[in-house]
Amino acid sequence: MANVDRREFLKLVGAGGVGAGAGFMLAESIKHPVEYLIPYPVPPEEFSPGIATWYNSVCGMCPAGCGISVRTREGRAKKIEGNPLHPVNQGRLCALGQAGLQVLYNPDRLTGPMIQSGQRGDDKFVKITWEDGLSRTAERLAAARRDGISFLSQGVRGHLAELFELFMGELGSDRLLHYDFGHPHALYAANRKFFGEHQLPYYDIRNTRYLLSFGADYLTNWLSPVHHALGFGHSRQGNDGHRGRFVQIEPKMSISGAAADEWIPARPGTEGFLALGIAHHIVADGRYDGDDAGKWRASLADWSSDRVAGLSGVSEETISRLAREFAHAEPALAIAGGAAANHTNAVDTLVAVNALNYLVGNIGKAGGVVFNPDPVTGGSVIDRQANYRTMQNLIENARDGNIDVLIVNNTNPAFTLPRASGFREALAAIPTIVSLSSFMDETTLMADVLLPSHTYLEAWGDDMPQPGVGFPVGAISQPVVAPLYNSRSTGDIILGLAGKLGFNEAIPWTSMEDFLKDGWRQIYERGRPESGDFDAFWRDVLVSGVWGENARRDDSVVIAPGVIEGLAVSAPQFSGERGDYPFILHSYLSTAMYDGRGANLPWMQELPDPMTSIVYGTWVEMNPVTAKDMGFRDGDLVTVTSRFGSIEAPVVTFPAIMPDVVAIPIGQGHNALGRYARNRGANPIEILAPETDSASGNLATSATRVALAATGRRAAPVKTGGESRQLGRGIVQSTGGRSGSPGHSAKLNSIPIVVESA
Amino acid sequence: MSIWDRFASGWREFRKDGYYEEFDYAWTMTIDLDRCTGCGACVTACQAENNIPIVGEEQLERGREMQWIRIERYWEGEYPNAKLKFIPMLCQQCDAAPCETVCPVTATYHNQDGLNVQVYNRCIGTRSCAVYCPYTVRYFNYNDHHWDAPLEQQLNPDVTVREKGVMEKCTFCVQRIRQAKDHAKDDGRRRVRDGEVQPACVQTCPSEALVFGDRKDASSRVSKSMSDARAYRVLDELNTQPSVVYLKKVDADAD
Amino acid sequence: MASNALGLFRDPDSALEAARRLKGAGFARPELISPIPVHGVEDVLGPKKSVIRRFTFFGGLFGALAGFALAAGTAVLYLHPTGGRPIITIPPFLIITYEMTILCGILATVLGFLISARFPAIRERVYVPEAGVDRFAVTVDCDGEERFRRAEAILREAGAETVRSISEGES
Amino acid sequence: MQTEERQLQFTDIHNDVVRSLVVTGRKYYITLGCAIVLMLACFFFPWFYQLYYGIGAAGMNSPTVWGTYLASFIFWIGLSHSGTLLSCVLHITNSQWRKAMYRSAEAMTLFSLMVAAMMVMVHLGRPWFIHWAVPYPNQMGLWPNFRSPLLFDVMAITTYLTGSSIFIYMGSIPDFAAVRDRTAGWRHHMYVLLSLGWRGTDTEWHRLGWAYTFLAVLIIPLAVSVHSIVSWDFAMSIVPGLHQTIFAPYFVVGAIYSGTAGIVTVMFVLRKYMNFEQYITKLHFDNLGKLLLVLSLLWSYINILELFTGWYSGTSTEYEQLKYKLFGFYAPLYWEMILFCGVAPLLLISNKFRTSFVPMLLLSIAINIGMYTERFLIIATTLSRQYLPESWRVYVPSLVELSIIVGSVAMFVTLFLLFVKIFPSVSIYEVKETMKIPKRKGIPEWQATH
Repeated sequence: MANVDRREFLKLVGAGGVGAGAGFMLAESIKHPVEYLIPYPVPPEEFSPGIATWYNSVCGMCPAGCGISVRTREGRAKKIEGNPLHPVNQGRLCALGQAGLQVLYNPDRLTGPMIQSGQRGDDKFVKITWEDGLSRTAERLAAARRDGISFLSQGVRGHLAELFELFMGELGSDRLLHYDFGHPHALYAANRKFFGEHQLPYYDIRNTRYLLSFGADYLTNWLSPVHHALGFGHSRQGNDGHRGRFVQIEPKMSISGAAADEWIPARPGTEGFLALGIAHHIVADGRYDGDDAGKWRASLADWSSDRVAGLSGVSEETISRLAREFAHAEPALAIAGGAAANHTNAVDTLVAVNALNYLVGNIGKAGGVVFNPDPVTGGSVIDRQANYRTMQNLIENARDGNIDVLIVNNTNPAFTLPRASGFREALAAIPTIVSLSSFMDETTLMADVLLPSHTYLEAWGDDMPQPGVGFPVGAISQPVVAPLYNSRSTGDIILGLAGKLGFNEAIPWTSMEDFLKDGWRQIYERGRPESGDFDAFWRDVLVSGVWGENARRDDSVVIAPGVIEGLAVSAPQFSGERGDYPFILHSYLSTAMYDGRGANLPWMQELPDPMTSIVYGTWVEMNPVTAKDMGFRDGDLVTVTSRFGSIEAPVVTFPAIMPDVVAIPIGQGHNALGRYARNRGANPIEILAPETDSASGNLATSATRVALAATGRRAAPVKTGGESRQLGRGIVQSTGGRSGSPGHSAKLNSIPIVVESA
Repeated sequence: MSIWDRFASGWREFRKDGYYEEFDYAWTMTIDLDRCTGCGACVTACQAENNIPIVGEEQLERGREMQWIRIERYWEGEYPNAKLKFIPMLCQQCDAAPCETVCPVTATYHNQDGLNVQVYNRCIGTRSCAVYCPYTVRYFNYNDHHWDAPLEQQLNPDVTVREKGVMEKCTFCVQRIRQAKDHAKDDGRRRVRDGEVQPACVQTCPSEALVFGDRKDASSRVSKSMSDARAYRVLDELNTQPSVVYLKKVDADAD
Repeated sequence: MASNALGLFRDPDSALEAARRLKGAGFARPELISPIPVHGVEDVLGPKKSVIRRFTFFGGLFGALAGFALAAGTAVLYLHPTGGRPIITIPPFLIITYEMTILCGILATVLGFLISARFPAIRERVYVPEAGVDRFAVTVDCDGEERFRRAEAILREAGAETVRSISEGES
Repeated sequence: MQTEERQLQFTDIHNDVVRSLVVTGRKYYITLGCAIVLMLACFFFPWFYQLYYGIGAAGMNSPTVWGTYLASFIFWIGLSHSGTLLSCVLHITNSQWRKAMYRSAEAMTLFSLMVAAMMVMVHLGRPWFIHWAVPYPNQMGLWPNFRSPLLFDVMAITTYLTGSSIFIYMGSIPDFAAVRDRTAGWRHHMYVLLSLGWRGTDTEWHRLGWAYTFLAVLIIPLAVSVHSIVSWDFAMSIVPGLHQTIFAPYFVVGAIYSGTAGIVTVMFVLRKYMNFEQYITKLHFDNLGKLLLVLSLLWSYINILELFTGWYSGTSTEYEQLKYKLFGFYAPLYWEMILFCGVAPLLLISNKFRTSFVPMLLLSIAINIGMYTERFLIIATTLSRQYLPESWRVYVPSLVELSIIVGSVAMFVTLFLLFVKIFPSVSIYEVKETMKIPKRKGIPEWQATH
């Protein structure tokens, strides 16, 4: 029950066929756009000055993998919009995605290969040629021990991931890691544990009537925000007759919490108990009548709501009401993420939440949990995803001098790993660090060789969104403008290195484009081609920007053995004594900057935080009452101290946060990454305790206790908003209960996917 | 046609109130507050489409933000029953716009699409329109803005870059409307098809809270959603007759 | 060449007295030159009608019409619908009309003054600087020696300190 | 009617005034120099900087897009008000005590109007296009918007400027003539031109009298309309706190109030530094004092009324507005205004106070400070509390703004100093009229009756 059903979707793909040749003709049209206002003395025929050309591609700003259509004029990218044909975002796009243009045109991009000329970290580099850079790197690689080579990449999927596999395979090292701060390790682990599922399922928010979200900020950064927002909108007003109900359980109100009908603060880390409590109710009330009901009743016996109420601080009535509503509503869906998935008991919690879904029988149903088939390619990436434990392992190896060469690709652990992990120190122990990053970020600052890669708008690539939308989807990302600088696409760099190292028989390709084409030829073949022409297929995929296949999973529910018996949630562990560190630190991915990658984009810096309207900078959200008790006023600069360090940020009183929780957005506090990001705000990750969730090895980012101390200074954050109360002026009006509004499910778009050409 | 004929015909025709309500289009936007999540995608989309300058921290600190569409947020209640409600605020394209009457040089007036247009080249910067606008959605260029190279390559060639001393505001992406009309003309159509044109904010809104269209066309989506029981206008009591219609947020637990 | 008899007096009454007598003696209208407006001139030399009021009135009238024409007329010629108001918007246009009325009224008054008082003076006329300070002068133009002596006599009799003969052209 | 210690003769006033024009002491040049330097340094330099940088040089923000520039504009317009207006009223009511002071009062009108016009230029975002506010045929197919209160301003102020300059000029023609006869060289030529060949014949006096009266009659309603229109710039908006019917009378009263205070100040200065002790006397201060007292009471009444309507409306917008004005960020300024314009003037009840010069001077200055504050508050408090609370923001004037305020005063002083050297700053012939007119023995003094 995905958002786009097969017929509709294939129709869309077909529709994309109009005006074939977008990416195809691109090869000729790639010129350097800077010299002339209309940079084509002899323009290629599909370019007519003054007429926009749209290219479909894939958004590279976050792991959601939305399809984008980029509007170009005279060879320059002007606007990014969602690709209406792409089932994930269906023409829509988030703020971060919009800002992709400022990644492309960022004034602080690395303009060509360089080598470290001074000490590491003091930002002294000299330009070299690609030839030079590649051969240097190749030498080091050749000289390195086989497993002394580590490749640390941002989470990539599709054929680029496969290329990495091949390359590392040839090098004979198994240290290929994909590292993303926000990667939902616990979620994967929980699903593996509960369903024995390798892939994440598709959470069908669109068709659900009741969403119970345990801390998952599904509208901002959880899995696939834009897709969820689409679903949210539709569930709210899209279905005639009834309106979906949304309940958010989290210690600090997130955007999803604000959007929800009900926001329930529960003690951090006790979400799992709550889930079990609700499950207990459902079973106890006999709402579940599966043949294994007995087993459930047994294992849930000691999670009576009074006990859970005591643990979680949520009243019994609320728990029982939630249980009733959840069981009543059909379909109902429970999801968990964010803080709930970042405690030391995360996996237990998520398993318990899965249990809820199981008990209301929404598995494989519309508006429930729909299993995804394996992605067409690059599925193995999931096992390569580095969690905190893996990184720790890498760090130890580095310290022990087992790592000779580290290749970093556009990921920034120096920023997204806690100080306590000792990553920066470990880097010092690595003889050679090669960075493929397009920006001078904290990690790249430590690198010896810089081989800057293209931004996603200049490079060839493809992407198979994970979690998918219930059926295999692939999208090709094509260059929409000529490369601005002397950079190369990651794929080409790898291929270049492979060439230098003489892996020619295993990796014969000379360009990422060829590699990609070969890869897609296989996809084309498995699709039992009607039209026997690959090039036509290739063009169509390029033009429509997306490819899909009607292969679905059967909806038979497989629940891993022993799960029901083993159902239990351990108490969350916190680093630091309550006495010394009275507050629990709730650090969350910022709306604008995600995990900090958006900090160098002026648009994102100036996008007011929706909840506080703050721009530029970091702040500490506190409950007004607590702040009053501690004598803090808005704008007082305080030091937030954990056992592992301290940062400074101004206090912002926030009406919807638990009294013993302080929240700090992640994303600021860079000491590199260009003029817009540098020396601005503070980075809460730095002071996180290295607590992990034993079951998934995931960093328990919400498991740190902190203490607040006044500095006596004031540093009121810059806000765009003034008074935030309506004073009875009826600006935001609301109507009670059921509104008989005729919904309108929107499928329209204003983007002509037409290339003005013959 | 002599000046006197013009005068005579003009006199006959234009003595009556609001005569220009008989214009070709009446572009309208509805904003479903029950769908709006406050994510801010519309804000960035607008910045990208309309060459809205990067103001910089120092200027923002002095209260000179430039966001033709902004997300206003209003808290209700206290912990633990605190509620946060978002409302996107943009130029309401009022039919009885206070800002229009006050401009001494007619730099802002009503065009034949029922749009409240701002003529940057004509503006002399009295800023009175901003004072008269009850929605405070007019933004003034307090200084010349610049883009660090090569950021300026992103600038939309269909939209001007405003100089210092000029007032600016949301235009409903008039450049897109023009384009759509040209397309329609090329296809030999008299009118623009519903949904053929969307402002950047509407186009990108992830939860599809924004709907745009011509309310003169009764079958258009915007007309339908205007007829929704939840439809209301902000500060309606001022009788500015906005072309932006909001749909009330649904408070599920109230009635 | 016409010559004038001019008598200087210390006080306005004597001057008026002199003027009255001159008039009685059949001299063409004598002229009184004084540092301040002397009251009661009318009863001596007969009332004066001023045309200025007409200037003011018609000027104002013209201004009113012109003002409304300016506002309403051009509003129709240059169509700039604003704020849902009708193109011919009476109340604000009345304000324009009002201002224009006064403006033209003032200008017309000035014009009237200049014309009726024959300003600015092109050719030089009979004048004595003392009359600008604290003396009151009475002039009457008299052609011929004998008529001058007659006037002089009357002036002296009325108490003139000095009597001069001034011919137009010097001053 | 003036100090009795010595019988003044026509020649005295004559000589005094002429001396005030031709004999120029060192003190004068020093003052003038300082004024000009101050004007250049504090007005033109910051202004040129602002032209280069943009209005951002000032402290305004969104939504408080108006600031001290407009406040100064209203202030100067207001100051311009009692000059000509007062002089006209007194001329028509034919009161004697006016005659010694009205010339300089009118001059005040003229120059404060000029400064006000400058403030408009400073206020504009793109002053180099100000001519677009003037209706002139053009190829752009564009035309000023006659529905705009700002354009009413343009019309009204143009008219007012024309009117009052003509009025002051026409009143001085006889004096120009008088001075003409006593000067030589370039001054002589200048006055020859200015006096249009005035002789002082009975006809000329008669015509002048009529024209002058007509002008007075025309200018009184004009002056009233001018400040009403200025008030409509605000009152015609729908901003809570501005959208009030009382605004027109409020502004007019305020204008005359500050203007009268201004006259007191100027009188004092003239009296002291141009040695017009005999002509500008206690009497003038006494009468002006009475006038001030009445005006201050009127002013206070309207203020109370304003608060009341705000409170009585009961709407959130007006109510917040009110609270903000009384207790908000700008509250200290508000109370300062009340003190200076509402409370302090009550001293004028005592004759002794009215007839003592220095206290009157101080009071008049205090009143004008208070009135400036009023104008500032009218803008700042309302605009920073608009309809949407989310857009609320406080506005603090920048250095540039403050310096331009100082500079504008300097500009006014400069103009005035130049004026006193060109125009007879005390009307010679009208003072003469008030003097004892030489009489012929045995004739009833029917002159004395007027």
